[in-house]
Amino acid sequence: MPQVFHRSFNTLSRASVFGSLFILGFVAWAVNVFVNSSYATNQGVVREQPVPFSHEHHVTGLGIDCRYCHDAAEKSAQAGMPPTKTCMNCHQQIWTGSATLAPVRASFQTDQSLAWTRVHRLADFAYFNHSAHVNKGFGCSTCHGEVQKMPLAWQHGTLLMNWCLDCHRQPERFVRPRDEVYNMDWHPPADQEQQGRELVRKNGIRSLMNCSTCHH
Amino acid sequence: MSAEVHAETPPVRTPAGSPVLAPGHDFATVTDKISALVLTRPTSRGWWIGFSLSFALVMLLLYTIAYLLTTGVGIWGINVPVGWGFAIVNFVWWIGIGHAGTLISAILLLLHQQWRTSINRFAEAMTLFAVACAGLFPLLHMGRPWYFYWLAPYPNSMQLWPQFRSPLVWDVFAVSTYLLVSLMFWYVGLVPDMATLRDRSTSRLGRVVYGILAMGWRGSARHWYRYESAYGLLAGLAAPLVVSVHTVVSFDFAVSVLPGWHSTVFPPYFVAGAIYSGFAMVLTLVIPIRAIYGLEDFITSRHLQNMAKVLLATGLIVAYGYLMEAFGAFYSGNPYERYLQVNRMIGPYAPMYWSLLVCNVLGPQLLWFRAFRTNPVLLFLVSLVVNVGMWLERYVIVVVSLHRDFLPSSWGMYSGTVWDWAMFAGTIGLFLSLVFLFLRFLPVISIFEMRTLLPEAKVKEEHG
Amino acid sequence: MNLPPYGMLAEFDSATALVAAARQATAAGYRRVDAFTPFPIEELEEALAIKPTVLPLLVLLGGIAGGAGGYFMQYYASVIAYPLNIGGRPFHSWPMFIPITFEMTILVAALTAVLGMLALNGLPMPYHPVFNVPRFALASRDQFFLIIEAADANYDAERTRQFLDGLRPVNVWEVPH
Amino acid sequence: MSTGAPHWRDVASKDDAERLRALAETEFPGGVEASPIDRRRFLALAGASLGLAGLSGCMRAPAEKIVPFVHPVEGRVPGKPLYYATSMTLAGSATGLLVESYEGRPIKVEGNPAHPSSLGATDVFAQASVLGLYDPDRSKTVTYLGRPRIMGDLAGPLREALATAKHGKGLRILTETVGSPSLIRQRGELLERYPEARWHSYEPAMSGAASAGARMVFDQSVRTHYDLSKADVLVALDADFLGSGPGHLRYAHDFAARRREPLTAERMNRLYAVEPTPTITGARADHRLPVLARDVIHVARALANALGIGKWTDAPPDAATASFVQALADDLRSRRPGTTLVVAGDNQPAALAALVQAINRHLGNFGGTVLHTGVSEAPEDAGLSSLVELASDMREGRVTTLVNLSGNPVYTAPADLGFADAMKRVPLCVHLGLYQDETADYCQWHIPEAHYLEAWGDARGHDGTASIAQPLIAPLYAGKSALEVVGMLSGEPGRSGYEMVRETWQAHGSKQAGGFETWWRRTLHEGVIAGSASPTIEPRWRDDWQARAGLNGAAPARNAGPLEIVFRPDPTVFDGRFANNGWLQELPKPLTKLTWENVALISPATAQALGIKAATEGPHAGSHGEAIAPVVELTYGGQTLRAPAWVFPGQADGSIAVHLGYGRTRAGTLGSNIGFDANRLRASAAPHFGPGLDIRTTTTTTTLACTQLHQSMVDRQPVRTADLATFLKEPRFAQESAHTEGGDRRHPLTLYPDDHPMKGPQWGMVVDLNACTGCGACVVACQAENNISVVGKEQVARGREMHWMRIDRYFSGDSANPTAHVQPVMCMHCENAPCELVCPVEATTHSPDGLNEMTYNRCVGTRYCSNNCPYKVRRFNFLAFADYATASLKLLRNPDVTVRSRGVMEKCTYCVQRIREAEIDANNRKRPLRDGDVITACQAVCPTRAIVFGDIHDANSQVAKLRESQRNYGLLEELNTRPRTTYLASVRNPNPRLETR
Repeated sequence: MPQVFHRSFNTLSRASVFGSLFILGFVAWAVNVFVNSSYATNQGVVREQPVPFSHEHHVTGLGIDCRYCHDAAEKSAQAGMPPTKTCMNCHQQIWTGSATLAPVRASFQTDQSLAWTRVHRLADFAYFNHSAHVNKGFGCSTCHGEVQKMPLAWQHGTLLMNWCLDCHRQPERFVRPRDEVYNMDWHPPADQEQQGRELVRKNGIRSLMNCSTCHH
Repeated sequence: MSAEVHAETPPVRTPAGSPVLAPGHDFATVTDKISALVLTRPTSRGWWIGFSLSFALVMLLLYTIAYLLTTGVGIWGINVPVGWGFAIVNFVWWIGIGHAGTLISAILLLLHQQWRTSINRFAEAMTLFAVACAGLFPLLHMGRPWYFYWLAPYPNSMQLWPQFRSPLVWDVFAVSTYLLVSLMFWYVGLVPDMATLRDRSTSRLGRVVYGILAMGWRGSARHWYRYESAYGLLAGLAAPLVVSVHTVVSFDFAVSVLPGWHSTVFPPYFVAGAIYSGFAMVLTLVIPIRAIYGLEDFITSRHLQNMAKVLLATGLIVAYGYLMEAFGAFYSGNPYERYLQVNRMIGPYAPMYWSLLVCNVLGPQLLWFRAFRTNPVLLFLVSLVVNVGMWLERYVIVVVSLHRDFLPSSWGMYSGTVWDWAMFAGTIGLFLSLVFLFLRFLPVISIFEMRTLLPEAKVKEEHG
Repeated sequence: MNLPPYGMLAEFDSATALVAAARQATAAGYRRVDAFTPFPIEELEEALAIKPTVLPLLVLLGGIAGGAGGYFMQYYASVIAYPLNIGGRPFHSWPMFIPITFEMTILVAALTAVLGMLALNGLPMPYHPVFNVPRFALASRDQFFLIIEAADANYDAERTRQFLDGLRPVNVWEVPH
Repeated sequence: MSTGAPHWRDVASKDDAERLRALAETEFPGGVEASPIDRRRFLALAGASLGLAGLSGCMRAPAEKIVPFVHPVEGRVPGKPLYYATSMTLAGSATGLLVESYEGRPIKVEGNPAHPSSLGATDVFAQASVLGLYDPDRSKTVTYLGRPRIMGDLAGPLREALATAKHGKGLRILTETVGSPSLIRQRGELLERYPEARWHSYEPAMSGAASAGARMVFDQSVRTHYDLSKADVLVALDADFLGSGPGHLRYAHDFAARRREPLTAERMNRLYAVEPTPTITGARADHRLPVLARDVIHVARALANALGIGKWTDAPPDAATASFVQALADDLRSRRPGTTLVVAGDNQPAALAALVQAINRHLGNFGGTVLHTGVSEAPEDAGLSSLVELASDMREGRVTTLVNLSGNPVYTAPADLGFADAMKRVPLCVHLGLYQDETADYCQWHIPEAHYLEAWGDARGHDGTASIAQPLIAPLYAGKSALEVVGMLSGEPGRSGYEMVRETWQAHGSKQAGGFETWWRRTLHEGVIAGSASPTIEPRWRDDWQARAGLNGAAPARNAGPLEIVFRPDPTVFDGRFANNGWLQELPKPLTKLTWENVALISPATAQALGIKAATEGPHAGSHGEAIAPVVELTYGGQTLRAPAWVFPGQADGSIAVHLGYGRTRAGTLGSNIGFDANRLRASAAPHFGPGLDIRTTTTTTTLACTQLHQSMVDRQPVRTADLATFLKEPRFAQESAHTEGGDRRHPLTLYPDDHPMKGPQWGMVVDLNACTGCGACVVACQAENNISVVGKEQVARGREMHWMRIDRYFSGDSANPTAHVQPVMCMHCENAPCELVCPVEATTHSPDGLNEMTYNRCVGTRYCSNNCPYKVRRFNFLAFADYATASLKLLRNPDVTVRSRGVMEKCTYCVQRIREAEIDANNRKRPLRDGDVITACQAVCPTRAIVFGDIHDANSQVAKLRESQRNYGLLEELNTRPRTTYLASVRNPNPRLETR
């Protein structure tokens, strides 16, 4: 008796044909979501620190300039992490008794460095130079986000290659006047496109899209 | 309708004479004999032994691959200057073998060569298995195989694409296209026979499995009509594809600047070589199987003879290719090309070069003699020689060209390590295992096409 | 279950008989007629007045789409999306885009051919009423079947059975749904 | 140094240095792995799965720590390297250095342009010394009988040993050549305090023949050095002044300066070499005469005769030698006084040195090309004799305390001294050394020595110029310097090397403007003590010089005689002290191109006579990588050992040369038990060469790792060369020989529209083959700058060495005495790069400024690019070659260069990290890039300035000018690859009277 399958199998078999397509599509979508997820990129992940240092308080509250602590940003590839001494410049006078600052004082007395947790970890094979960007008019907030609103620092961008390329393709969309670089509240003006093109010309900014700009 | 059809003269004869189907068969016997191989014939001890041996080699393959992935391609003999070794040699060898099937099915179909019918199913299967083996190598010869997908175009967070000027990317497209098309060609051909097996099968499981594969084929005239049309179109598409695939493979070499690679003769001579090795492998497999499964009725001496002739013809083309290479080298006046040819002939790898010529050029000359074409054993031996010869050819092309290129300072030597051989043997095991499974579970010969060869298949019109 | 029957099925023992039967059926004005054979039989096309298929057209379109798509993909990647200087070659080095364009043409065309054929044939269809007839199993061996579907305007269980009997078949059954 | 004006600082105070050390141990900035996970495993297993999971490049790494300072360090800008001036002493002579320090880790050595012995260049040893600093096999603690101790434990035994021995009777100090003024001062103080004590010194690879010879002809001890810039004709009598010995960098520079652009008949000098075994100098010579080592003096006598100095009635030399000598003599005579120079080799007897002084005097070279200075602090050591004396004293039990300062006599002493056994009779042996080496084995006490980058010191260059050696980092393993140990002996243990060095220079410094401190800081900053070069003198000539040199009377008749053996320091591991340095072991020996091994060099004729096959005739003929060499048995002075025979064109017939420095047993993981120990054949009587070698063939063979076995250029001309006459006739000979089928640089052959606008500077390089000596310093410099892996002998033998640049060596002409050609080859950065075209994933691409970029992290490792590279300059990580495991080696890495993982292709990048750094620096300073802002590692180190790099589109740049040179040609230009690296053809200057080779 040749009838092997039940009626319903027709529907089933046709469904499975399309179903497989949907499954493939779903997998692709899921992978994409994962790659860009904060789990994979650490974007927006708030990091525990030995001392709960609040940029919000020090920048917005006290109006301290970025360069007071990250003093190498204009000179070097690294922006620089402040030595304990920098903290103590003020905290020898204020909050001298505060418990939260105990590790800082300890470090200063025992000469043992504080071990901060890195917030922005670029892959080892990608080279980023702060001075190159800062001196050409790319502001801190462009990459680091609104640090002045971060009680504990977190990573603003995805640090994925396309995140870098977005700006490298069209610097004019992100560049700002030199004197605005450290202004955390700067927002692109209405005519950014046109102003940007002007700045790109003035600061001799090149759209560097070749590999060895960042990989060597 | 030719007069010949009216005459009641089974067996069926093709214009050329000797039969493509032995006398005394009708629809029922053809159907039953072939489907019996799969459905009723008990699994012989021979099959088990053969399969276990090949499967042992598959285990070796898996072990080698595991070691390769954890340690690196450094376990092979490759070096600078010889950056490609066994991996690419084997790749080209296998992919070449993988050309016979689709060629037989597609081109011979378009040429209305009836004798193809009884061997195409088998040749196509062999093609698929060979391509599967071939596919392993380009993948595993990479330094970081886990990034193989970077060769495929897909939107990614690096905003990077494959480098479409690289022949390796062409390879990816050519080989995967070839694999897919051959697979479809093979499967489409199988569908009606799946239906036959479904209807013949005595076990529930058999009926369900073959039933699913048959997709509910019921032999409706309308279906047959579209089926024929699709099959014809596929053949039409596959024919140029076959030619293109090995052309693209030859580009891997021809596009480079290397003496011995940088040559315009490569595409045609690679394609010929591919068909050559493909037919050789078909013979190597068909002759024993035909004997073991008693298929002499379906795969007749006629088939062997025709394949032997194709072998001879392509062999001559390949020989011409060698000749042109040598001629070009000396004619070009290019010192590097000239040195390469001399180095092939008297350099450290000279023995390989000469044995390749013996295998590929002298070997097939025996087929001028009818005796060799008609005697399965001798033909089998010749086909083996050709298989070896074609492997050597690829070895000479890949290794000998690389080991001495432009600057004498960086000249080097290459020899395969035990892992190179393990990998090669492993893929042979994989190939054979698949063949054994195929023999066991699928009809080796296209049943419905065999039916069409029977005289009863011809509709007798009353008022013709 | 009491669905109306699917149609009336007749079994013949030769292709010649089947073709003749098919001719008469169509001549008798039956339209929803189909034949089942173990191998393709050209003559049935005109015997059953089968309309020419659109498959070749689909395949042509598929091929064109594949080729164009393949070429554009390469053009987009190397000229628009991320142009890079590769060995001093032009961004749009069209001669080197040909192989992939060709392969893509073949691939898409072939896919259209196969999927198109299945779709037009309404496959996969593992269940079909005709399978309810036990001897239908021989349709994939050596027997030839002709069916007149109940959906046919002229279908009438009695008259159709008589008509089919008149064609000297081996058997005739009414095929339940 | 691409960071603009380098700002060098001294690491002033101890605690500062301490902090640097702490830092070096704790902090792993930017480029280096922080996580302890073993990346080998990680890549191997997780890599596969993670990769497949589609996480392209964004693997989730454990949170990293940032560990800033507590107190800011003066002058430190995070992420910017600092450069400190110091100097390295080898065999008593110093080379001034500038060392790049990144976050307190010295990672790269450059020459100090202000130092006369360097002029900005360094040799291979200095380049590799930074690896020596981080060598994980260094001894890490004081040991007594092999068990760990602390310095304090040693003080006691030492004190009583010194107390019992009155006036230091029985106290012996053994050092190598002492060049440090401070140490010499310490020696003085010590001997003052212990008058009975004796100070021996022994330099295994040197003989001090030069000074001994000088003492024969002058009435005072003098130091002799040369001014090659003035020399039109140079004669090297078994002297390798371009390749080794004090001042060789300077000499090479001055020599090459006369052969670089603009190349005219007037400027071009001529070099004759007479030597038993090929040297770098011999390879550069316009005329080379291979003779037995023992016959060199005969050639010199013949020359003296021909010049009419001596009146010796020697047996006439053979025809070839005679005509050579005659032509040479005429050439010399025809020149103005003071424009010629004859140099005697250090391995030759003092008599030759004396005779050569006489010849130079006769040619009026004194004060011109030959300069004499007074010997600074103390009399030069007397070669081997001092060691022989010590050995016998030990045997006779006259030694109660032996302090080995940084030497390794147990290994290096000639076999017949039985030094090791003699040491067993010494009650108290103390050893100061970088390693627990052979000598440490025979000493109860071992003190880890401070590497020169860890210790304070001072030294003098070849011309007597003094320099301060300052530490770059606090001792990693609490090592002590020789200074400090001697200080301990003289009863002032507390004193640091820092104090002692300052003390030495107190007097000198205080006299300078601004007082001592100002002078001190300036000196440390400059690295050189201004005006400290010894003044040249005119020592009085002794008329009885012939007698004193034993040159009276006729020489013994020259017979072909028995085979002779010649001992030479190894070109890459020297006397064995660098045996554990992977960079030096893997650096191909300049002429043989062998690695990881020493061999017995035999001339083709002799080999044939002895029935010895050449490795190049083996199954792998003409391959690079594995060489199968026959093993022979060498018997000399009663000692026998087995050595691989290497048939070598240019080796003198009848002379077998072996190199010292191998066959060590306690060198460390890399250096132990490779090669054979030639010292076991050495006789104290004739430590450098001698007749009577017996050689026996054996049936065994051995596998050597050779990076270039093929010796001829076959039918090609990678190296283009002509003699001066031809060059003057057809200056463009090099370009004519390039058959570039129709196209040229300005009108390239192409069908393509050029849609690649060249933006910014266009980088290019020119290598002057007329200047290059093939010393190999560039290869090591490249390795140091670019974190290039060491792969080991087995992998080199499989043709997998990783050097981004190599120096090709070819021979042409008569195999008995061929012409050698050398050619540095690195990535050519082709404008039509074949490699780029075939890469499937855009891992190698072309940048707008003309670089052939290699993006490691994109590479999937198909190796297609390497196959398609006509120059074969690409290198592949076939296995996990990079060492991710060893902590101390992480400190060595250059943070600006990615460490390449397994399965990735790599190659010369034109030091792109330096280019980018310079560009950014110029931008930050708001000025355009200037010629010379970017100096590649190979260019910086080159003593002969053979490598020039820059913007080829800037008409005023040096490189652009050189590309216009008549001698300029591109390698394999006919392939239309349009290489950015081009070469200047070499031009030789043979004496027309001698048939050119």
